[in-house]
Amino acid sequence: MQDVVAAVLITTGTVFFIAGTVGLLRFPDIFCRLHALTKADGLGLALIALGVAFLAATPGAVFRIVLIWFFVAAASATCGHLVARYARRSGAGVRHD
Amino acid sequence: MTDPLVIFDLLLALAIVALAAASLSVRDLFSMIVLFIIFGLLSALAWVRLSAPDVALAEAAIGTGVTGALLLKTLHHLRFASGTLGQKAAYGVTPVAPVPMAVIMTNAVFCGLITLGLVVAFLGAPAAGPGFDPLVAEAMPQSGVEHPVTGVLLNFRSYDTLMEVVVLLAAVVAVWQIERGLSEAPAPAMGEVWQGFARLALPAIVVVGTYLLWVGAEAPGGAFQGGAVLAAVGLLLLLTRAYVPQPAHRGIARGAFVLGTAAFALVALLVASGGRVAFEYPLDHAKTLILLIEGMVTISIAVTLAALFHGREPVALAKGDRNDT
Amino acid sequence: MTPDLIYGLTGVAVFGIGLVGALSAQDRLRRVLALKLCSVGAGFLLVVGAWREPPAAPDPVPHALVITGIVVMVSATAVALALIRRLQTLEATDER
Amino acid sequence: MTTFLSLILIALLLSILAGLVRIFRGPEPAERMLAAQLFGTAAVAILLILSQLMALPALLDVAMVFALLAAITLVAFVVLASRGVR
Repeated sequence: MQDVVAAVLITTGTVFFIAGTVGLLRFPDIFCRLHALTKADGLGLALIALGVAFLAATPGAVFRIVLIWFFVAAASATCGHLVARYARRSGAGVRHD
Repeated sequence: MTDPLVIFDLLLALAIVALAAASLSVRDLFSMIVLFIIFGLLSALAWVRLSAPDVALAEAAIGTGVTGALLLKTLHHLRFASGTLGQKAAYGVTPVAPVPMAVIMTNAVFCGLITLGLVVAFLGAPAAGPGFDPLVAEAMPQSGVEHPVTGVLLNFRSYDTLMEVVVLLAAVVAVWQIERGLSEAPAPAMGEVWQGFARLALPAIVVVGTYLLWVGAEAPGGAFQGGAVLAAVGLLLLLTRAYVPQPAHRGIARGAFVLGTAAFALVALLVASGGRVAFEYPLDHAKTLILLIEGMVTISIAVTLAALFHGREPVALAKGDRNDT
Repeated sequence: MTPDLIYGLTGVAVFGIGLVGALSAQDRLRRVLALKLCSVGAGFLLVVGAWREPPAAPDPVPHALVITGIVVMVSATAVALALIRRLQTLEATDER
Repeated sequence: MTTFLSLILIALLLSILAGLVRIFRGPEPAERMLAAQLFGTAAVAILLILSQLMALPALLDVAMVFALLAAITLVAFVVLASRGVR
């Protein structure tokens, strides 16, 4: 049962990662791409982390996985914000496709 | 059916070779650095697949993280801070006559021959021959730690590690000779989101670095990886100019640079004065001594890497003689 | 096809690419980068030499050597990059 | 389960390799850096799965360091680049 739940979670997470890549490639300007990347990847990693946590039996491993997820979520949100600020100030945000 | 992991390995290997070639052939220097950073990340993944997590940690933290930041800083200097904003300065190209095609071809042929020789040597080498692992496994109970790599680094081959710390010291001495001056770049406006993140993340990174140092005795980790993670905090402080090096701080910095080497050498001398060979730690105190050395070396590495990133001795210069990055 | 064969050939290829790059690159930053590629290629070969078929543990001695190599390489890179920055500043003042 | 996890690994690797195209096409430096950010997050995911697959809990520490350094290179980029544009 646990295996099935983990498999479903990990598969869904991977789909989100692929969606993020498609967004990075197909969206027209930097703000759309940022939006695709940070949201899809954040959710994808969260689902994969949850799935791996289901598989990992030891409390220590689960604790570390939660820490990693928390750090990545905070860091990628902050980095996305910084990149967006930078793009707006440098005037890079115009649509160019 | 072949194991899907083999396909993963093949894909990863192809990607690594392609990224190496692409990072050298792409025209834009910024893309070159980004490709190189990704190349480093993928190499670290490959080393994980070869069950070498220690090496992957060191490569990710030092070989890619710190080196990537250094390259970005140098590129920024080449493009904006040199005063000439022409195409030549932007690409950092040495003004030389174009190399004749024949020379390039000869170079390529010779490099190809060398690489081919390496391939032949690699394929002809006895696969999985006897290594040092039985010797190390036999000696581990006497090392004072449980993790073999740490045992090798700080006990069986301590001379190497001592010299490595000396190399770092020599590098920072050289860099301080090459460039001096106070950097006068204005503090970047990072915004409130960053302030909140920094307040939370910087102490967390310090904890992670200390944890890596501590766990090195029984699992992958240790002084170099921990030091590099702590250096990352220094990098962030320097970048956001939360800390600006002052001439008055040079004494403390110098002390931190030599701390690792001094502690390492002092322990060796003390052990030697007790009628033993240097680095033949007494078994009862081996773990304490190794952790002591590692702690001091970690502080040294963290401060040295941050200073290498800053890349200049903070001295007040006479007017008209300064450069700022 | 075992990982050591795949990644050993990768290491040799990366080393070769770095060698060509170090000889033929025109700008300084790229040349430093090419030498870094060479060092990573050499690291690959050492790590491959240490690899044993799991569940056997790998040989720790080459791992320690590669870690030492990575730290030495970052020191060398930092000095080279400081020299490049200095050269650039000097050239810029010459042209003014 | 092993085969399933290996297939997931391949899918994740292919998805980040596709992201490489963005680095070549650019056109803004910020977008090239974004692709590197994607690499960082996906590499963390790959390491999480590998730690399960290879039964090496130590890989979780490696994943932590990966997450950290991806953030640092991005901050370095933003700070240095905005100094240049100003």
